[in-house]
Amino acid sequence: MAGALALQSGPLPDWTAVSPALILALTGLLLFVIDSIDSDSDNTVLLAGLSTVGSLFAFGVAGWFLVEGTGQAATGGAISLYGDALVVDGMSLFFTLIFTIVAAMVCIASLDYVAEQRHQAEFFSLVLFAATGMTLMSMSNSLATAFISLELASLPSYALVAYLKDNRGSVEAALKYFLIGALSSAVFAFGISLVYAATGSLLLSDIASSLGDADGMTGILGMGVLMLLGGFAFKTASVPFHFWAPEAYEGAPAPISAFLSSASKAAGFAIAFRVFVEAFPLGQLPAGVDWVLAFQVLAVVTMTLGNFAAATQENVKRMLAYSSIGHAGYALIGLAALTAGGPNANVLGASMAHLLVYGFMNTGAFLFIALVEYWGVGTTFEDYNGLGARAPMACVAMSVFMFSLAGLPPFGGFFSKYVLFYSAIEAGFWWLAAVGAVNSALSLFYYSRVVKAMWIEDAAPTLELGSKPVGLYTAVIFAAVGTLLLLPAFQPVIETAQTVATALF
Amino acid sequence: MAGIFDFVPAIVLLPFVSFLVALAVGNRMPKGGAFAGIVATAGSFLLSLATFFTVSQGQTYNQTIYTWAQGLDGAVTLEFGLLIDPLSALMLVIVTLIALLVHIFSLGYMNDEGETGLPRYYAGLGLFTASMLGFVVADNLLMAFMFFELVGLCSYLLIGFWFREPGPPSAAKKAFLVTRFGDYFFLVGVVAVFATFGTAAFAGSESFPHLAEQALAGETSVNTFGFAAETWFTIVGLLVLGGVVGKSAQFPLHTWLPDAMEGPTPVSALIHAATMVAAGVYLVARMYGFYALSPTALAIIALIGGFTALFAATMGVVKREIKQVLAYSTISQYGYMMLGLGGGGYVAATFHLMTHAFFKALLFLGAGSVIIAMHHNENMWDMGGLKEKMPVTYYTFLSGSLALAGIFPFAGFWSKDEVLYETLIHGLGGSPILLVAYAMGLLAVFFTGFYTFRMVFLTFHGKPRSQTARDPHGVRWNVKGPLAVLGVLAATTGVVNMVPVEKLLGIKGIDFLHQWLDMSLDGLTAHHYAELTPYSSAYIGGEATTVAIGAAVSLGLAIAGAGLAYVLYNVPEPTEHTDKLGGIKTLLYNNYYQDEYQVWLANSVVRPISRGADKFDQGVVDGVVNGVSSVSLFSGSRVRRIQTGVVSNYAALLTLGLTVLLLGFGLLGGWFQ
Amino acid sequence: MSEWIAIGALALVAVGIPLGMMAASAILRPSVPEQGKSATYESGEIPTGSARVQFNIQYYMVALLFVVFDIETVLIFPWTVIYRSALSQGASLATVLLPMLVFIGVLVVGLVWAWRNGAVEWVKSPLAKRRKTERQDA
Amino acid sequence: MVPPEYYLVLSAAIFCIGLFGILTRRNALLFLMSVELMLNAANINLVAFSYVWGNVTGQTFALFTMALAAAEVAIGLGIIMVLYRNFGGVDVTDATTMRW
Repeated sequence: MAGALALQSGPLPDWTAVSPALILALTGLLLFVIDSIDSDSDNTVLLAGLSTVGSLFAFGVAGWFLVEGTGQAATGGAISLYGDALVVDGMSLFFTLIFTIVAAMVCIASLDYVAEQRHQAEFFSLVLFAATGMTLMSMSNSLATAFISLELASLPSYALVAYLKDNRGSVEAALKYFLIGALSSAVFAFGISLVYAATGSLLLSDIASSLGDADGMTGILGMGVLMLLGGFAFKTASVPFHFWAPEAYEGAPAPISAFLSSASKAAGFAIAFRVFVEAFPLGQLPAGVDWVLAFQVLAVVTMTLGNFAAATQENVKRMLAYSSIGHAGYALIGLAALTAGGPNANVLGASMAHLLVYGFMNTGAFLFIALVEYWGVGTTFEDYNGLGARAPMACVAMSVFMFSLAGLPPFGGFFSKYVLFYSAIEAGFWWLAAVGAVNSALSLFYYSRVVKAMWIEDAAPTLELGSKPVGLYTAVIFAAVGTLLLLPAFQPVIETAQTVATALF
Repeated sequence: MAGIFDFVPAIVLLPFVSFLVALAVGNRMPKGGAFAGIVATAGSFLLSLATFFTVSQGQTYNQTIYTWAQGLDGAVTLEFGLLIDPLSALMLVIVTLIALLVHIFSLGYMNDEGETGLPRYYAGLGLFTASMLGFVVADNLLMAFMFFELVGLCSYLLIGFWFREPGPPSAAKKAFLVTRFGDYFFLVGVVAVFATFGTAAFAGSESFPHLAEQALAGETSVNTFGFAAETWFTIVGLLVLGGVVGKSAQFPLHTWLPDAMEGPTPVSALIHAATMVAAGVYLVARMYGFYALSPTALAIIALIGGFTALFAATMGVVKREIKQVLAYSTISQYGYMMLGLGGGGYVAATFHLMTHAFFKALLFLGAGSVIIAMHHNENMWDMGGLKEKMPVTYYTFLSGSLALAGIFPFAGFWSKDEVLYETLIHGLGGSPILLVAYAMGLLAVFFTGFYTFRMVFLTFHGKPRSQTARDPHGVRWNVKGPLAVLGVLAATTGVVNMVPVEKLLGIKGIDFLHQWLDMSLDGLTAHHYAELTPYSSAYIGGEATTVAIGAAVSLGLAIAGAGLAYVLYNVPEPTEHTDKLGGIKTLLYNNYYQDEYQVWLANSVVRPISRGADKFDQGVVDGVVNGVSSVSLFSGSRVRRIQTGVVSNYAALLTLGLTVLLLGFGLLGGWFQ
Repeated sequence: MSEWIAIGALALVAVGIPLGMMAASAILRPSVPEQGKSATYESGEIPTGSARVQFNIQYYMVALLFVVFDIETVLIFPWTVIYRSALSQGASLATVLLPMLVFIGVLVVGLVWAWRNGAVEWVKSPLAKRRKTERQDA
Repeated sequence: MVPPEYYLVLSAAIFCIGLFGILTRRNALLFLMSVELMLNAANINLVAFSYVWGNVTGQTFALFTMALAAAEVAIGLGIIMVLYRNFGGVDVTDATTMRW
């Protein structure tokens, strides 16, 4: 490929473009080595610090690449590697930013959360391997790498959900997550095999070019496409593959819930965006393989189901789990509002920007739950009564997350949701935006319950909070600051997202 | 050139700084941060005055100051900017003046009464003022929306100030949710404006009202999503109107406002006179050039306004608590403003917005003074005879009441008369709907006069009916000062726009407000709006005759209402005529000069209407609002039952979902042929 | 019809030969039943208890490790197929060999880690066990 | 040679058998085996169409699928082990502490 890295110090070799993934994987291996050398060590600070530094380093490299225009039109277009199996372009780098920053926040927060547990090195290395898998997902340019990287992200996640192996909730969550995950990956693999049967290739670009020859195999191709969609729907927790999500998020250690609901979901979208846009471009599809319609159905059902179910929860963590399903529905608009020749890059870019903002606010919200779990306060809304007086700073941060998730104006979530709905209308899908707006109205109800409980209700007299854990606090405040900073910084974000999305079409 | 306009951001920022100060160090400051707020609002007031005078020299200002997001080709550009024209300059002065007076009054109402949590209170006031000012100077719809929302958030914080009591939190929640409900329509409207015009600016050649005008004239084309341009503009206008209806407490989203009386009284003054409720009407006035293009939207606005004016006025008649009466009067008065806007009376509505700001702030602060005196008992039936005990409050309150009732020559008379007059002549000019709205507005005048003076007489006249009323708590300068200022304003602001005098006596040039609003930027002038509106005028007899008849009728009705209240309630021992059926005999016995008609009116017409309105309000409107939420929650509780907890069921449902998708798309796409 | 006959014949023969052998031995051998002959074969040990015993957890650990590492070798297979032809077509030794070395290296790190953490010890040493319980008590 | 449709029918049948197993079995191990069956249905397609299309992509990918299936089983057995320890059995319908 001619697309060499244009850096000040001269071009780097092409293979360095995957260095964010390499850094994550090497850090994970390094943790294994450390654990092999000193398998009884419980030096949490070293382990958490190392993994945070690794994630941030990967974040920095990805950000640097993005700013320098690596893999973008300005420097010669996307960089393809390993026989086109991987591709590094603006979109993959953008998503890498989401994964790495979420991973960094989760690692910092886990400093306090896993301090009492055994097998700490494994915890952090699994997080890093999962992040590696997600990064590779965003770079996959072939259904083979898509499947492998998806599994690479999923397998550590199963183990992480089961991390508290003496806790029934954690084990049950892992069981459900794993069983539904295994079923979904089988469906996904079968879908790949059907697409291969219809087109004779696994490379996205080759699939696109042989779509026209697939006469007589339309049914096979259509089934394959829908089954692929199922695999991505599992990763993004979209209906009807969402069933694992409420339990997995509720039962898993809270930092892991944060990781799964933010980064893992974004990864599912990253790969779905690329696969559907590159391999099954609108306008070249044989009649009868209308995946846009499928995504419209899923988007509407997903956001409605998520929000309605969230409205009646008593458990805050489970409420957030359902709200996370609802947000998957919003992000699905990015694929549901595409038309041949429409303003597709704007729609897709808006969805990407929403996922970035969501990465901050949702991670923060789950980490706040981790903080509450750390204090041993209960899980229901009532148990949150009066927390605002005891831990004002964290509760201010939580209020920011809640209002931002609901899409109230002075916060980052407002802009991303606004631009998302706006772009949907721009593409002519005003009814998608309308359903989204109605659901947002409903979501305000349950998000404000948390805020009300924290600030307005009186605390139970027995409410006693323990110490203020440094790591969790750092991560929560960082996420809050990020959510707020994304308001003034929204312009470059949306601009970047829409520019890199343009390259896909 | 560092003109005064460079200081406009400071008008907004000063109260914001006071918010920060009260929040951060309010605990350590004397009076809980009150002085910071007073200094800040005084500064804003002075700057606003300076701005006002600069504008009166004929200068205007329309500048983008910050770009949030520079969209790519065809994408959205989000900006912050300032638009200072006569309308916003006028509003700035009103808001800052009232905010200043409310801050001073709060010293008496909150500090002297030994409330706790004062830093929170003053922080809320500061942020509230800042958001409202930001809303006023906004140069585009998106910025306006953001500050609009902030205003809503602050009202939530302030109404729920006494959150340890049961009432205020739920009232705050209701206010927040009901206005949010309207705001979602508004948000969709904002998005629609962007989608249609690609801009949301209020003023300039690239503004959306201007583009809409050109589109209708066929000079440019915009994306109207397949609708006829006028239909689409009407839809967009009505969507934005959703937010207005919520914030300005118009039917059917008015239910939050009476509940919001649970907040501290100065907050009520601020909300109802100058900020939150005014925001809705101000928004319509701000983008009047857009609404003027759509006859349907105008007619709906007028009808909503007229109906709300009448509806709320009838309900004010049966309320027992002084603040409840004021709450319904607020709803009713904002109905007049909507009526004015819908009826093509842009200047009239702005005029009423201004006079109402003064006399309603006055009435609320007066009520606050009474409430202090009554040791926070708000029931009018426990008052009476306060006239002698608190003369300053009485006379200022009387001034405000005369203005509210629309009695010549107080401020309210001029503005309400002009609203009705504009509606009348445009209605006569071939818009029968406006005549309906006019009739409702006219009828409301009577009720307004009645409940206003019922309130005055019950509170201040007669004999004290409780121990606290016999020995009221005194109030200090910080209560009397704001009352005096507003009392004078309520009596005299009518002079800025004495159109009837001009028309009747032929003195040219005393319609100052008309001239003032004509000095705006191109396309935002009152004359331009008059040209845009689809109305033509017709008169009964001649222009002067119509003016005279209109003024005479409305004044007559107001005096009739006030008179009825006088005979019913200005007695040493008033009884609850409207609430007690057996009161008829006593009434006749004690007031023998009262004829059958008055009794019939008081007991057979007023009461059923009021009761009916009240019942409709609580039964149907609340019912619909509650119904929607319970249906959502109920379906939510059904939906979550899908999640049975048994993983085999999940697998089965997942398979089912996939099968449905496969079958559906297979049949749709003809895979099985 | 044509090319499948061979396969059918092969299947027939494959089933026929063992059946024939068993039949032949059943006819030829003398039948002297006794208890020792019908007992379960346990490498000369006398079987005690039921077959449904709970195995040591280490048994499963090793089984898991075996499954994983055994299957990883499948991935070496495609590499071996192209190794020689790639070299003969002029690819450098580094390009061809290095990726596999990296792959094996990663597996080695995993194996070393598993070893160090006691996953492949058939029986846990008493010392390690004691250390573990001490840590749990602490 | 055998027409490609036959492979599709065979693989679809195996896939459905696996799916049937998942829907009817409550034992976690049988659940896992059924998933393996479904993955192998995909492998049949991949290998068969690798032959049909005349490239080795499908065959190579089938090897990867097997490796991943093994890794999945390893994780799955680990989870089933802790399930047994916490819930005293390997019945997947026992673990229902979280629902709705």
